[in-house]
Amino acid sequence: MEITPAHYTVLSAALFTIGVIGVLVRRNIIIIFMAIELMLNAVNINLVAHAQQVENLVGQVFVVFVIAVAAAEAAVGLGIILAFYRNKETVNIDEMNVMRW
Amino acid sequence: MPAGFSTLDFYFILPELVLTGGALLLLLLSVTVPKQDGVLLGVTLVTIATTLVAVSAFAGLDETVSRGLLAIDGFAAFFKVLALLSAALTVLMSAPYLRVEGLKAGEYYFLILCATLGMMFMASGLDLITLFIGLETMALSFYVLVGYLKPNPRSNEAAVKYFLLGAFSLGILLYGMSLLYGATGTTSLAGISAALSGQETSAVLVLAVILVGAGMGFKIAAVPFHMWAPDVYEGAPTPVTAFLSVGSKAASFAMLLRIFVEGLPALAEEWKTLFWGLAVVTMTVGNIAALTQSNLKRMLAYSSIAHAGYLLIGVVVGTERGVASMLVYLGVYLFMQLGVFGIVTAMRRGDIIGDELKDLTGLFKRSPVVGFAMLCFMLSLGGIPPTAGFMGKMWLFGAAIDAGEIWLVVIAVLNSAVSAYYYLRVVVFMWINEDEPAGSPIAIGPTMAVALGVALLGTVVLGVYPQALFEYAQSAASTLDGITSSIALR
Amino acid sequence: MSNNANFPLLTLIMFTPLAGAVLLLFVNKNSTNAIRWIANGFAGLGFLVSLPLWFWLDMATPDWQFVERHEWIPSIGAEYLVGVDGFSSLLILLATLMGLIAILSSWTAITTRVKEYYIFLLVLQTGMIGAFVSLDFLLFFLFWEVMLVPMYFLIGIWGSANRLYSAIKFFLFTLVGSVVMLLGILAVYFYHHEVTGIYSFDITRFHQLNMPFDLQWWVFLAFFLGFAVKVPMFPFHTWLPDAHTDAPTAGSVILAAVLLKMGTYGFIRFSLPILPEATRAAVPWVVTLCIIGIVYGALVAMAQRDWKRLVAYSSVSHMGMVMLGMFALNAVGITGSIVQQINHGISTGGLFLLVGVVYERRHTREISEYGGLSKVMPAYAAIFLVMTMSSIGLPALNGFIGEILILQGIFVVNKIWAAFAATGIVLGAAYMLWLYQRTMFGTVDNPKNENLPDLNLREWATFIPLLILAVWIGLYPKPFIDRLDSSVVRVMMRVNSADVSLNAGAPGAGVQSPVVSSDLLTLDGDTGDVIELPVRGGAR
Amino acid sequence: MDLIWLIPVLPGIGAALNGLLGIRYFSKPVAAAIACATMGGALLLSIFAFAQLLGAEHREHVVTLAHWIPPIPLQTVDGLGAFEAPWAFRLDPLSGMMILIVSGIGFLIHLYSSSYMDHEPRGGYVRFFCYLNLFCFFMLTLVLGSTFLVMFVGWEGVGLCSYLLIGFWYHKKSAADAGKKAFVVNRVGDFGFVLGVFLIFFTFGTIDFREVAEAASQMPVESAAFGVLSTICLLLFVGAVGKSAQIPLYVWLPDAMEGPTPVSALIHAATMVTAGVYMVGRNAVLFSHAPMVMTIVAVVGGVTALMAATIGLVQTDIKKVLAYSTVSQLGYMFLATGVGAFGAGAFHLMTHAFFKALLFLGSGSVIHAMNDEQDMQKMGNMKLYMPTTFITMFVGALAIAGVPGLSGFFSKDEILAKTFVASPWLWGLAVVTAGMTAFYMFRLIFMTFFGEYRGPKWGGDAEGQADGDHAAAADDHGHDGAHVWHGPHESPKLMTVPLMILAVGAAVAGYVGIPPIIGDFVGVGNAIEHFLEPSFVAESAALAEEGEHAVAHLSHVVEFGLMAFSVLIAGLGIALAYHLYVRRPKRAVELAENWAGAHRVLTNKYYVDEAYNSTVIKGTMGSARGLWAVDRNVVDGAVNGAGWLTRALSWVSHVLDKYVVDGLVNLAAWICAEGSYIFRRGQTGLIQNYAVATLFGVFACATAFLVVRFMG
Repeated sequence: MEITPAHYTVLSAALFTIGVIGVLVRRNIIIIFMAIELMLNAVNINLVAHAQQVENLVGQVFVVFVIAVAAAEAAVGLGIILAFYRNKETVNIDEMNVMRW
Repeated sequence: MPAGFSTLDFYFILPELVLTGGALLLLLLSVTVPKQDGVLLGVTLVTIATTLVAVSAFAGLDETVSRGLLAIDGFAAFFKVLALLSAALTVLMSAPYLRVEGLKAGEYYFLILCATLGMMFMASGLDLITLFIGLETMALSFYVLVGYLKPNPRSNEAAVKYFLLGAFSLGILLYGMSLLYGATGTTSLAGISAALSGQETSAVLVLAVILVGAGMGFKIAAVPFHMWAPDVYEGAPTPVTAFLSVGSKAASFAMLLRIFVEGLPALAEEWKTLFWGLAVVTMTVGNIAALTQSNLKRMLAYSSIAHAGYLLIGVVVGTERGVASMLVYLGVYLFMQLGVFGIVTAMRRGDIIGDELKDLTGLFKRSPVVGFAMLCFMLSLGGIPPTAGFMGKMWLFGAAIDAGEIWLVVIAVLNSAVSAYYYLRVVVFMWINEDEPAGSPIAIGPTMAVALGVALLGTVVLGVYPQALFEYAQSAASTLDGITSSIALR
Repeated sequence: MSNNANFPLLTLIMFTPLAGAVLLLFVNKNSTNAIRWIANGFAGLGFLVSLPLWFWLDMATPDWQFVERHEWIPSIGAEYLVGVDGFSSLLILLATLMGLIAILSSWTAITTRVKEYYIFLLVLQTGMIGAFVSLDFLLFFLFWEVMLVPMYFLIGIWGSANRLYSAIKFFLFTLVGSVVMLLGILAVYFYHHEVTGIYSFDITRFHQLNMPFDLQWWVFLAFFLGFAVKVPMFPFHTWLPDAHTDAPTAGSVILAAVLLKMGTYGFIRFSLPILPEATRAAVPWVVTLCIIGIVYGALVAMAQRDWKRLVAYSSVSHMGMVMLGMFALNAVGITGSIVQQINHGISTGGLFLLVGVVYERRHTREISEYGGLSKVMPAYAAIFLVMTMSSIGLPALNGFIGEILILQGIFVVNKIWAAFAATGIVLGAAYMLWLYQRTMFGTVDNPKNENLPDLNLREWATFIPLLILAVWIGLYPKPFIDRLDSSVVRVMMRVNSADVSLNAGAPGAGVQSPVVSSDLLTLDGDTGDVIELPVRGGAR
Repeated sequence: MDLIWLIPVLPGIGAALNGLLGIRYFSKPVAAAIACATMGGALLLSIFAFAQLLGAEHREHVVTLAHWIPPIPLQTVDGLGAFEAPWAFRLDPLSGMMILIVSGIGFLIHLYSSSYMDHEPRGGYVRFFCYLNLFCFFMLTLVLGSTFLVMFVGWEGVGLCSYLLIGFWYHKKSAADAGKKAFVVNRVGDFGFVLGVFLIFFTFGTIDFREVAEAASQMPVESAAFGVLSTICLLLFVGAVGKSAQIPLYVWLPDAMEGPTPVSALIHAATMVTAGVYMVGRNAVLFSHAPMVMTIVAVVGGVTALMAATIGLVQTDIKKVLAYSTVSQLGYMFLATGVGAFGAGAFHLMTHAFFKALLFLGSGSVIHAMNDEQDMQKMGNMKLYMPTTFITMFVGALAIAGVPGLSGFFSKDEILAKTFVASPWLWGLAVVTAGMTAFYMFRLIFMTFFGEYRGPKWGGDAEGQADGDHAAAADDHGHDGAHVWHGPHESPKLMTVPLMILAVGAAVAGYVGIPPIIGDFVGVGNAIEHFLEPSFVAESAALAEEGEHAVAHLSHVVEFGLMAFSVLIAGLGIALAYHLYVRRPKRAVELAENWAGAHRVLTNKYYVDEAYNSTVIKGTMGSARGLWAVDRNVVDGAVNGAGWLTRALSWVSHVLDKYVVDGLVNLAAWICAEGSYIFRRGQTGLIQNYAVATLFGVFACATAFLVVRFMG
């Protein structure tokens, strides 16, 4: 069976869904963040596959930017999570509801 | 499209360069010259002012530069001015706040300038990649700014929420963008527009529209993507909330308009329907939820959600008049929203957080001028003449009527009537409740005075004589590509 | 254009009170007497500068007078366009007079936050006058809404027990009506642009517009909501009793005498001439509401135990009468309607003042708390009698002129309507006389009433103008009716041109006349209606 | 004659002077002098004007002072007309007669009052004269008005004055109530009147009496169909019924006796209540074109006459008897106009004005003498104490009873004769009434002036002074305990002189209208009817009708028979009264006991007041309260229209009422607030819930698109 861009798209969709589900069901902030990274990577796969399909490199360029931004995001995000952890001594997302209603 | 970059491209991004330079200088100064908050403030303001001058130097241009990545047009210029103005006012009202909270000023101003930089790119980006980069530049800065009160658990929590949900929505947005790229083979808005014209709408494209819409909806805090807003607004340092609710919202609307109006005119029917629904639920939920809030910042968050709903009317209309009216509204919104947050910021003094409604009790008695200013801002937010908010709303609703969106606008006016209730509640606390207020009187420092003065002036003057803004917005809107000049009545 | 001298009279009238308010800003809030003198002075000045409207008004011309036109927001075609005709000049005079009386009546009644109080009253005054002089629809709307805020504060800060509730109710009710009305305004605006290519809020242009019926109908509904809430017509009246009951005396007086007239003014100035077909189509509905309002207001008034609330419900009844005359759509009805607006201002304003006098002395409005006041306050009782009689339309007093014209006007349209409306005469007498009996007659049962002082000089001063007007209009209303001629003809030309021929060639006939034909536009293709572009929109 | 406008204006000036300055500054004599002087002036002017009118060739004179309501275009049946109302006054025979009556009797009553009201405190005294003058101003305006609207000014104005004067002793609840009742009942009549005026304008395009009459005379007589003229007349008649206290609106008049007696004499006997008759006469042309309405008028008049007379039979309050007598006599006048005898009606109006004013003033004199006692059961043998009053009142009673030679005889006989021609049935009613009239009038005379004195003791007698409510009532009237009553006494000259003048009038006034049967013998025609004739016909028709006039006359034999019969009946009435109240007083009590049911019904005035109270008034107040409840709860609550159930519940429950109801507005607000709480609850603070919301949004949008795209 030939692996076509369509297959990658399906893979990407699956990965994205896994990421989304991860975000929704996990309790640990770090893991949720990882799930978000999964979503971003699903996007990357999609972009690369489409780049292949439409025969230009824009998609791949986009991927580079997404990766870079994801890295920056990780840096900022982990910093924020760290600050949170320092105050609350927890990274459990259920305990993060001081502000509501 | 020129084959490569040229020095000319750098010339056109001069304002952004100035801003970046200023930001870097600030960072440098904050390390080398400690305890010089005044200097830092000065540098920030000068940077913003210089950028503003640079931006206005390009006013009137309508150029596509950097191989089609950036537009130097009136539309971009308008949003850049908005971003810079809101940054400047935020900075002005931040100065005393930082002192009270004991926060480091250098990084703070730096982050503000970075966010502003992102906003400027969001305003002029013509390519999904540019827009994405601009968006992230802004968002990353805000993640940090929201959590800038490091010892404060609320601030922490707000930052985490904003960050996680922001990243989550970014994923959705990017997924939508990738679908768009897949369907058209390009990330350039003009290219997408060209590729889609005449093409049958496919399910994938609809999905892409929905995902991109959802991603942008998150940024502008449209229901049901708004859930972060109240929490984040409440937890973030007040000036940051102000900046977030004005600058970020305006820039996101700029990006939204770029993507949908310039990039996806072929799918106009789909996204107009989408935003129609979003507009209705956004303003309704925003207003109704705001009715019973007792925390001022939280109430303003819902009010800001509701305003996003009104602004979406302009998107739904999608005509030049619609866009122009949005720009007017955003311009007006800047003054009144920043003004309100300025006052809430000023309420933070000594041991008093000052963001509860009851903290406003007797405000008018304590300091009549602030009370009067707050009255003006509240009336303006409620859209009651002779304040700027009325002119903004009037013109926004007018555009919708012109486009035949009668039901949308009926819902909107009813909403705006409902909103008057909670804005007046603030007024009741300030003006009518006679109980003796607690705490020390409000001291308005010089920078805060300037910020509030500008906001008040803008709110009142634009309410009585909005001609300049109308004209400016009109000309800015007309430079947006792919805009239709008018839709026949009915 | 007559009276179009270079002197900006209307602007002066409009902004004199505002100038007073601004001046008051700089007065120390503790020097209350200075504040009172300044406020009264500016109110008096405001009345004085408005007097030229009476003496200089040219009754012979159909044109707008004292017109001032300046650019305002050219990009949307909004202008600072003010001007008056007989109708609005009378309402302005009423507003300046009642404003003066209201301010004068507050001298001792208001002791807290005096400065703010007078500032709000003066700002309110500017808002009211502004709405009456605006010939630009947007400008009108601006003033229309501006009035809400000071009134809100007047009720909310200086009102009685339930003041916050009443204030917000007043505010929201009116706001809902007016925002919907704004939509109607915008619809007309865009339609005007569509057929003429000109962006303008100039109502003299709108008065020449022939809109398709469907659009007219929707716009009519939008206008109706805005104006009917203000009038207030049944069933939009529920804010009124609350607002009146809880407002301070001056607030009630202004509310009854002037603010309610905004609604009827709006109908006559905007709804009727801009939307003639829809108006004609709406007549049965509106009249039904009017009649219900007349009877209903009177009956509900009868059941009241609160003095002010009773008068408030009588307002509902009277304003129903005013609306009824208007929707007779003939000259007599509309003239009567306008005259009755003035009359209602005088008599109901007077009645609220009267309630205020005893309220200030006794701090209660319960009717049962009073009784036998004739004995302790004979002068008060006498004035109350005159106002009561004026209110129930006793001939030779002002109320009669309005009522008889209105009823005669509606009678020729439909006899049954007139018969139903005329029951208001009987009921009006019943509840007012009963009120009079319960408060003025009988023995002084309540010891607290035994030593009430009669009217003092200042209070006399507030009533004398009203008494004079009541008798003047009752005996010789000609000067008032004469200056309404051109206003009425202007409306009639649009809604019922068959009934104006008597005056053709005389005042107002010119309204219809020459128009340019070079730009004849056909609308809607299928209807083939021709719109005539205004050459002189009356006020060039 | 151009100065006729001064006739009403003079008393108006008097009222203004007394009202504006007098209450504060004038002493009693000054106020009375001003009032009497202005009335005297009006009387002189009236006499002068009347004399000129007699001498004039054309007996109609209109004076237009100014525009009142300037012309305004208005659609009428005949196309576009103009609604206008000038301040115009008309002097013609009818109004000439009326101004004489009004200013003449008015003047006398002013004089009388200056003494009668003397025990009022100064403020009240001046106020009284102010009102009295004001009344005369309006009454003269009414009769002189040349258009319906000017007449209406007077019409409503006299109503107001009646209200004020009935309620003059406002501290008495009954007085205040009676005043209000009079006004409101009159307003019911006015309701008809104004509608009639509207219809008149709509039909004729004018509201000027003469023009309307001319136009109406050109229209066919509506004997077959109930057309527009009939409608007009019916509506006008509703107004007349209210003003002139006919069935079913007569209830206010007996209550109006709460006012001071001069007021009763002037307003509720001589002048105001006859305004209805005057108005019908004024519109004789209209009415004669509407025979069906004429029938109604006649029947209403006849039935009222009888019914009021029956009630009058048993009343013991001296003024109530006179009040019902007035209602009854007014019924007579309507009967006359109803059968087309406008002249006879007006004639009776005039004679009635004399004798009824006389009787009222006489009764006032008695009441005055009895220290404000009005119950005839507590009087008796008063002829001993006050001979002048007795003699004058006796003359009045003879006149009203229709004893030949006195005024009432002529006018009543005229009416009876004309009625007989029209309908023997009505004639029967009228004759029975005449008998009753004679009976109750002499019952009054006998109970008051004859027999034993049954009143309270007087002098230094403390018991007499402290005698129950009577003394209290006296105090109420402003005696303040300082005034000590010295027993019944003749009234002062200022009171008796008017009585004498009126007695002369009551005796001789009838000679202006000698019936042809007698007149033919002595060679004198019926002067007054001939004189008034021009007022009752259209100018164009006046000449034409000259000839056919005699046709309606009866043969002399029949007429003489009728006359004799009515005199006989009257005599029987008097005799019966003498029998029951002088010779065998116990018999009257026995009769009342034997016929207890009927007696109770009559003393309670057929329970009409009670019926009105339980229907009209209760109904109105009930609906008023109900509507208010509706207003508080429903309309207010119905803004969103969703509150029916809530409202029903809250009706039952005050608690619910507080929180849910005050209406729909609050309901809407409540819904918003609840919605607000719901939305707030959604804001759980948990990130994942927020993410779910986001996803939900995406899916919702996608689903919506899918549905629209693939299903739709």
